[in-house]
Amino acid sequence: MHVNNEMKVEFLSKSSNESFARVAVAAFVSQMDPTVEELADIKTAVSEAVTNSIIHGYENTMGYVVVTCRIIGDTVEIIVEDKGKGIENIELARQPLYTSRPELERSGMGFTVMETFMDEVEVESEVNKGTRVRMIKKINGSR
Amino acid sequence: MHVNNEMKVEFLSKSSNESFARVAVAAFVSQMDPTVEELADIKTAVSEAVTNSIIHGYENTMGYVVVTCRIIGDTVEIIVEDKGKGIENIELARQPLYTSRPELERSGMGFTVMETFMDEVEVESEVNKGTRVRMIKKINGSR
Amino acid sequence: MQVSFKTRNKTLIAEIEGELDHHTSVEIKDKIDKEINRKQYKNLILDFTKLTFMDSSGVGVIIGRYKNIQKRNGKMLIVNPNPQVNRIITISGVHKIVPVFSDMQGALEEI
Amino acid sequence: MQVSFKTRNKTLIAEIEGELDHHTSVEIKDKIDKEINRKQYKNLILDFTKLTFMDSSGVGVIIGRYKNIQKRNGKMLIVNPNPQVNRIITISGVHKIVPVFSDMQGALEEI
Ligand SMILES: Nc1ncnc2c1ncn2[C@@H]1O[C@H](COP(=O)(O)OP(=O)(O)O)[C@@H](O)[C@H]1O
Ligand SMILES: Nc1ncnc2c1ncn2[C@@H]1O[C@H](COP(=O)(O)OP(=O)(O)O)[C@@H](O)[C@H]1O
Repeated sequence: MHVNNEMKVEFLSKSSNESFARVAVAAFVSQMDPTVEELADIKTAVSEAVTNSIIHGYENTMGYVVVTCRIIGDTVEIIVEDKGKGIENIELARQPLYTSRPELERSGMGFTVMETFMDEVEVESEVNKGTRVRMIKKINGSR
Repeated sequence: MHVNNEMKVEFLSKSSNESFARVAVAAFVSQMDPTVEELADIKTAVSEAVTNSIIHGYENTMGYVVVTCRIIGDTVEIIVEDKGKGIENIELARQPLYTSRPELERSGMGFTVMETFMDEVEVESEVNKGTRVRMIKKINGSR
Repeated sequence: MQVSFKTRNKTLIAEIEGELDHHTSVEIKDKIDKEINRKQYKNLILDFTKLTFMDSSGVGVIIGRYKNIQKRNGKMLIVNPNPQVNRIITISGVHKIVPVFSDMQGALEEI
Repeated sequence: MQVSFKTRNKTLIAEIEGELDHHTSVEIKDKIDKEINRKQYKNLILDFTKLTFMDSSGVGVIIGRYKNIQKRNGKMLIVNPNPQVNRIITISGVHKIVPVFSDMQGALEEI
């Protein structure tokens, strides 16, 4: 498959970077002429994955979150990675309403939102090594 | 010096990524509460440096441009790097109106704009290795 | 992000402006909880007219406030979410426990 | 980015909307040059009212058009740049050869 364009953004696991990550991905994807709704879907899914790396992956420690974005034809691929504590049971983690941090008022809906707003969501994780979420969405755009 | 926040964005040397680079840096710097003018200065300086890497560094070939952004107290440091053809005579290149590509209607004002809009501009370059432009600006903000 | 308050008898109306994500949720929760405790309001209306973005962190904020209001035997309603926010509310099932109104008038009549 | 044209006798008015950087400059130059050649306009007014951003690539675009207009013994003017754009125009000395007007009326009277 031919990659038409690619970017990678790396940032500290600070919660103030959640909005930065959304804007960066949206600015990059906007060259595909997405609809307002498609762009909102992508921003939301990115927000979920990046927030998870910050809260669950690194908990209260500092580390880097890496977001890679590739445009391949009319499809966008977004990969969110951290080198945080990892997920023991991915199947359980992906279940709606499951959260390991109810005391933080997490809703356990992050993966469900990603799955609803993107066409494909793949999760790879290893305990104490980190987590990699790969999401794909076809952009039909307004044309 | 303590780094308060840091991000790095890497992208293909496509001219459509010039606006992406400006938006990404602006989104990151906006957490410092800059004035409209300070933000415009930074966007313009980033645009100049990134455009140079794309046109002069990589000419018509594909490569990666890397933009690093650090917030250190009330100061922002921005580094734009390429692994392109490099600059033979940096002093000459920095002179107002000097351009090696007049046929592309370049004005030779890129470095002058960076120097005017940022507090410090440092250029390191090696022929056939690449170029690194480091820019610093103090943000007074609207507070 | 900004939270501003209006009141109507025992009802607190919290208008949230900007984006509701994990980063801003901490301050939003804190402000709303303080205001409710300060004047012992019974009901809560979240006015989302000026909310431009929300992710699932917002669901946690809504459910958390809902639990507090339930303890007071009060009612909680959401007013005027934009389409992106509304989809999060629908996907998460929040709308089944916290009814959504398209305008403030309707919400105030319900309370 | 978008370029739209209006005319006034031998004067072409080009309104540029959006951002003028290296990426968009190619299309902007091309559109203006084609329009000038098509109807053999003598004068050119660049209306920057809707131009939100410009870097030094814009300076190249302005100087390049200025050279073409000079060959026709015409006049060239800039109208209503925003503060960011105006600083680029001033730093680069462009305002010394292409006068800047704050409104279209003044520019049309000058031509
Ligand atoms: N990047 C990550 N690193 C470690 N654990 C994660 C990561 N992402 C998700 N998880 C785990 O998966 C669970 C479910 O995630 P999610 O559906 O987004 O809900 P929530 O963030 O509300 O807890 C989290 O509670 C956490 O235990
Ligand atoms: N990243 C770079 N790689 C190689 N050469 C560069 C780079 N940046 C600048 N230069 C050289 O410096 C010259 C002056 O740059 P600048 O002042 O930005 O003007 P312009 O881009 O209009 O030519 C360029 O014409 C080019 O020869």
